[in-house]
Amino acid sequence: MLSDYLPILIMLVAASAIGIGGAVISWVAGPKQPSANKAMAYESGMIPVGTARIRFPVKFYLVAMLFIIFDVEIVFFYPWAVVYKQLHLFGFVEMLVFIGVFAVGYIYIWKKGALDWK
Amino acid sequence: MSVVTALRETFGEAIGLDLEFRGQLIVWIEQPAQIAAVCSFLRDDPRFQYRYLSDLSAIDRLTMEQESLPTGHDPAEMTGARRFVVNYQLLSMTHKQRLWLKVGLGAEAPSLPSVTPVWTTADFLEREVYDLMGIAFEGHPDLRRILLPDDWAGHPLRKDYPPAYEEVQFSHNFERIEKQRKYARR
Amino acid sequence: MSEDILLIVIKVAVLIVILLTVVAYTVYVERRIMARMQSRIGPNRVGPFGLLQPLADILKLIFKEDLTPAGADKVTYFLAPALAAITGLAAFAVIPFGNTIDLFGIKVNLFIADINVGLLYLFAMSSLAVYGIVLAGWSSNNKYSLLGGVRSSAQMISYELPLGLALVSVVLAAGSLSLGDIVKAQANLWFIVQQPLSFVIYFICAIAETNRAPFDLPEAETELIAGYHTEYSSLKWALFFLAEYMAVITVSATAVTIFFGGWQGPFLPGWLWFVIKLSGFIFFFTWMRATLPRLRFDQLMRLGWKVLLPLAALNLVVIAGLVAAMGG
Amino acid sequence: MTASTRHPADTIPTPPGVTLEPGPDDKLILSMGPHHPSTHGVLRLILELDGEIVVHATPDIGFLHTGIEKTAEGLTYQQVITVTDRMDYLAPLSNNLGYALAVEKLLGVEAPPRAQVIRVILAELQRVSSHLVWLGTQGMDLGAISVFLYALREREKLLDIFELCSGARMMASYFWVGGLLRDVPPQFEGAVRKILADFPARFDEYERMLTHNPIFLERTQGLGILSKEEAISLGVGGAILRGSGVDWDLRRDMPYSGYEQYAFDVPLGARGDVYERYLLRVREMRQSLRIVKQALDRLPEGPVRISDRKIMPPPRAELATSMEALIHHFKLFTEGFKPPPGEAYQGIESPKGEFGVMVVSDGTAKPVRAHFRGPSFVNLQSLAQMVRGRYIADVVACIASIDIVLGEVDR
Repeated sequence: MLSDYLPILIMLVAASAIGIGGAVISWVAGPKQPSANKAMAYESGMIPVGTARIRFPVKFYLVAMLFIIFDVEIVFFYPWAVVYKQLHLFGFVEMLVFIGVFAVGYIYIWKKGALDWK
Repeated sequence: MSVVTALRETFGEAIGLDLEFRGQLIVWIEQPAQIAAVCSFLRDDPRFQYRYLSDLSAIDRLTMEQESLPTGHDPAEMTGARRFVVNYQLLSMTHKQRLWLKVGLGAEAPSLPSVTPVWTTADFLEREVYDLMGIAFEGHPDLRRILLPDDWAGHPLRKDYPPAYEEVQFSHNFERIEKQRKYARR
Repeated sequence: MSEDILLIVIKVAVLIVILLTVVAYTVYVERRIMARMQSRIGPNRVGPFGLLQPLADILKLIFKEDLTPAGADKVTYFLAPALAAITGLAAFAVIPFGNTIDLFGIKVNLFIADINVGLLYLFAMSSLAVYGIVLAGWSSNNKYSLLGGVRSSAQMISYELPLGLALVSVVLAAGSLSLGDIVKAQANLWFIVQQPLSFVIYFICAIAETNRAPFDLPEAETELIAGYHTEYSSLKWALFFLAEYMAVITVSATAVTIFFGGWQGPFLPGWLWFVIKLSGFIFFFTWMRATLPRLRFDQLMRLGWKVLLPLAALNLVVIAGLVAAMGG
Repeated sequence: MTASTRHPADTIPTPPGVTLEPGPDDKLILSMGPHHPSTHGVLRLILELDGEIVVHATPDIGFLHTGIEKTAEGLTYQQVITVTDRMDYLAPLSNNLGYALAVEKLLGVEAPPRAQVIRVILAELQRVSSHLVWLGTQGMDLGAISVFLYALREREKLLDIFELCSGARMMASYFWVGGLLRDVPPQFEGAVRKILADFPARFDEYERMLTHNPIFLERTQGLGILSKEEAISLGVGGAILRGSGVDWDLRRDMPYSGYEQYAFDVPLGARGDVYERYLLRVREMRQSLRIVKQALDRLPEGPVRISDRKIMPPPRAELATSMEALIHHFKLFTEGFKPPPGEAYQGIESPKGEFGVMVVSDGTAKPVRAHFRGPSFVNLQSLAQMVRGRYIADVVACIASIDIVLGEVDR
C-alpha cells in the first residue's frame, strides 16, 4: 500500500533536481557583474519610494478565513462521494442535509456582506 | 448687451482696451487682481456663459520692438510695468463664441490670482505658465513646476533665457542676434 | 509491487524529459498560433520553421546574469521558483497518459503511480504551486511583485472551492478517487456528456489556477509590469515559465482524464489519443489568450464565490440525485 | 543664467501631500511609470495605495519635454510646422492643420478650395488612425492583445496614404501655411476609396470582439465617470467631453476649413464612463469616413497653394525661367515670410479634443510666441478624479480611455 507512493517520491526527487538544479545552473553559468543600480528593485524606472515590506492591507482577509472553513467542508464530500453508490438513498438524504447546512452558512455570509469586500 | 459693455458696467476701471482682430474679441484687464472675479462673472452670467476655459498662456514681450507690438498692446509700458501678458481663452458653448482676456504683468515677481476656483482645468495650465514663464498664481492649490524638474533654474520661455543653439547669421537677422547676445550663455 | 525500482526510475526520467520538451514546444506552438491569429509570423528564424527557437531561448536564459535584488529575502527568493517548478512537474505523476504497452517484452504502465487518492494529490500539488508565486512576490522586495503575489492568493481562494466541488460529482459517478479508475469508468460514456456543467465549472477554475488569460492577474503585464516575477532573471525566471506551462498541461491532462475518457479511443494507441486530446486543450488555452480581455481580481472573486460555488453545489445535488435514481 | 542642475540620483521630488514613508495607516506609495507598459509613453503616476485601491493618484509629467514652444521661437513660421508634428505624434496632420490655420488667420489669408478639401480628407483619416491606436491600446491594456495588432494593421494602410501624399508615414508636415506641401498624386483617390470600402467591415470586426464582450463590459462600464459639470470644468475634450453628455464639436459648432459643408453626426453619450468613450470613438471613426467620402466626391480642381509669392514659394519649374521667382524662393527659404504684428488663436477638433494654437507676431519672420494647447495635456487632469477609490487595474483602463499622447502632454 505504502509502496504505491514510492514512484511519487521518485518523481518528487526528480522534479526537485530540475527545480533546484535549474536555479543553481544559472547561478553558476551566468555572468556576475553586480551593481547597486541593478540590485535596485524595479519600480517603473524610478528609485523606489519606501519599502515593499509594509504591513500590507489584505482586504479579502475575511474571505480567506471563510475559504478555509468551506474548503474543509468540501473535503468532507470526497469520502462520501467515493462510497456513495454503496449508500443508496441514505447517502443522498444524508448529503442533502449536509448541503443544507453548507447552504445556510453560505447564505448567512452572503447576507452579512462578507463576500462584498472592498 | 455686448460682453464688453457688461464687463465695463460691472468692473468699471478694471476693464481696459477692447478690440477685434481677425474676428477675435480681445479684452484687456487692467487690474490683475480682478481677473478671477472677471472670469467667475463671465462663467456664471446667464447672458454669456463662458463656462469652458480653452487655454491659458503667457507672452514675454522683452525683445519686442515698440512699433512692432500687436494691435492693442500698449507700447508705453512694455518691458517695465507690463512685460508679461497672460492670455485667457474663454469659450461659450451656448453662444459658440470665444473671448480673449489679456492681463499685463510687471517684470519683477509677476503674480496674479489663480482661476483654479473658477475652472479646474486651470490647474495644469497655470502650473505650466509658472514653470516655463515664472508667473506666480496666488491661491493655486499646488503651484509646482510641471514639465521641468523641480530644481531647474530659470524659466525657459522668458526671452532672457537663451536657447541652446546659435542662430545662423544672415543679413536680415543681425539685429535680432545682437539683441539676444546679452542673454547668451557665457 | 509489480514493477521494480529501476523501471520506475527510467519511467520518471523519460517522462520528465518528455515533459520539459513538451513545455518548450508548447511555448513555441503557442507563439506560432497566436502570431497566426494576430496576422503576424511568429518565431521562424532559428532552425526550420523556427523549431529550434525554444532551445535558443533556454540557452540564452542559462547564460543570463542571475540577479538578486537588494533587500530580497535571499533563501526564499532562491527557492520560490524551484518550488513552483517542482510542484508543477510532480503533479503529473498521477496522470495516466496511456494504456499498458509492451516494450521489449516488459509490460509498462503508462503512468508513474496510480494511487487511490490521485485526485486529492493533484489538488495538493496545485495548491502548493501558489506558494511559489506568493513567496516570489513577497521575497522580491518589489511592490509590483508583492501586489502580484497577493493577487495570486486572492485568486486561489476564489477558484479552489468551486473546483473542488465540481469534481466531487465526478468522484461520485466513478466511485473512486483514483484517476485510473475514473478513466475506466468512462469506457462507455465520457463524463463530459454525463456532467457538462461540472466540466464547465472545472475548466473555468482550471484556467484561473494556471494564471492564464483571462485570469492572468498575478502577472498582468499591463498593470503590474510582470507581477510576481518582475525581479527574476535567467533560469529562475524560466522556472516560473516552466511551472506555468506545466500547470496548463496538467490541468488539460486532468480535464482529458476526468471528462474526456482519458487515453481511451478507437483504432489509435492510447497515448496518441491522449496527446490529441491534450493538444486540443492547449490550443484552446492559446485561443482564449488571443481573444479575451482580463478580469479584475475582485470580479474573479465574485465570479468564484457568487456564481460558480452555488452552481457547483446545485450541480452536485442534481448529479447525486440522478445517480441515486438510477439505482447507484 | 546658470546651467540647470538635474536631480542627484538619490533624491526624487515628490509632490506635497504625498508622504514618502508609509505611515501608521500602511499606505503603499507606488510609482507607476514612466517605464511601464501601459502608461502610454513616459507618464508617471504616483499612486498612493491602500491594498490595491488607489487612494490618490498624482500625475508626474515632463519626461518627454522637448521645449517645442521655445524651439518654435527660433524657427520661421513655415519651419514651425515640422515641430508641430512631434507633439501628438499619433495625429501629426491635425497639429499641422491647427498651426497652419492659426498662422493663416494671422496673415488674413485662406488656403485654396482644393487644399481645404484635401486637408479635411487627411485630417479625418488622421482621426481614424489616431482612434485606431487608441482602440488597440485600450484593448491591450485590458488584456485583449489581438485587438491591438488588428488595429495597427489597419493603421498601416492609413499611413500608406500619408506616405503617398507627403513621403513620410508619421511626421508628414504636409499642411503648410497657405495650402499644402504639394498636390496629391493621381493614385490618391483610388487609395482612399479602397479604405472607404474596406474599413466599415473592419470596425464591425473590432466591435464583435469588444462591444458585447461580457468581460470587456464588466471592466469598462461604470468606470471613470465624469459628470457633465466636471467635464466642462476640467476642460476635457473630444470623446471624453461628449461621453459626459456635452454636445460640443468644433468641426460642427465653430467650423473651420469648410467643415460646415459636410453632413455628419456628432455622436453623443450620457453615462460618461470608459465604455461610453469606447462607443463614441468607434462611432466617430465611422462618421469620419462619411466626411471623407463627401469630401472626395466634391474634390475640386485647382491649385493647392495660395498665389501670394510672399507666403508660398513659386512652383519649382518657374525658378528656371523667372528671376523674380528665384528671389522669392530664396527669400522664403532663408528669411521666411513676415506676418503683420498681431495675435491669433485657432482651436480645431483634433482626435483627442480641442487642439489650440496661439501665435504672436511682432512683424518679423519668426513667431515671438507660439503656444500649443494640447488636448492630452488638459485631459490628463481628469485622471486623478477618475481613479480615486478604484483598483490599479482600473487606472490602466482609465489612462487608455483618456487617450493621452505624451509627446503632446510634455511638448
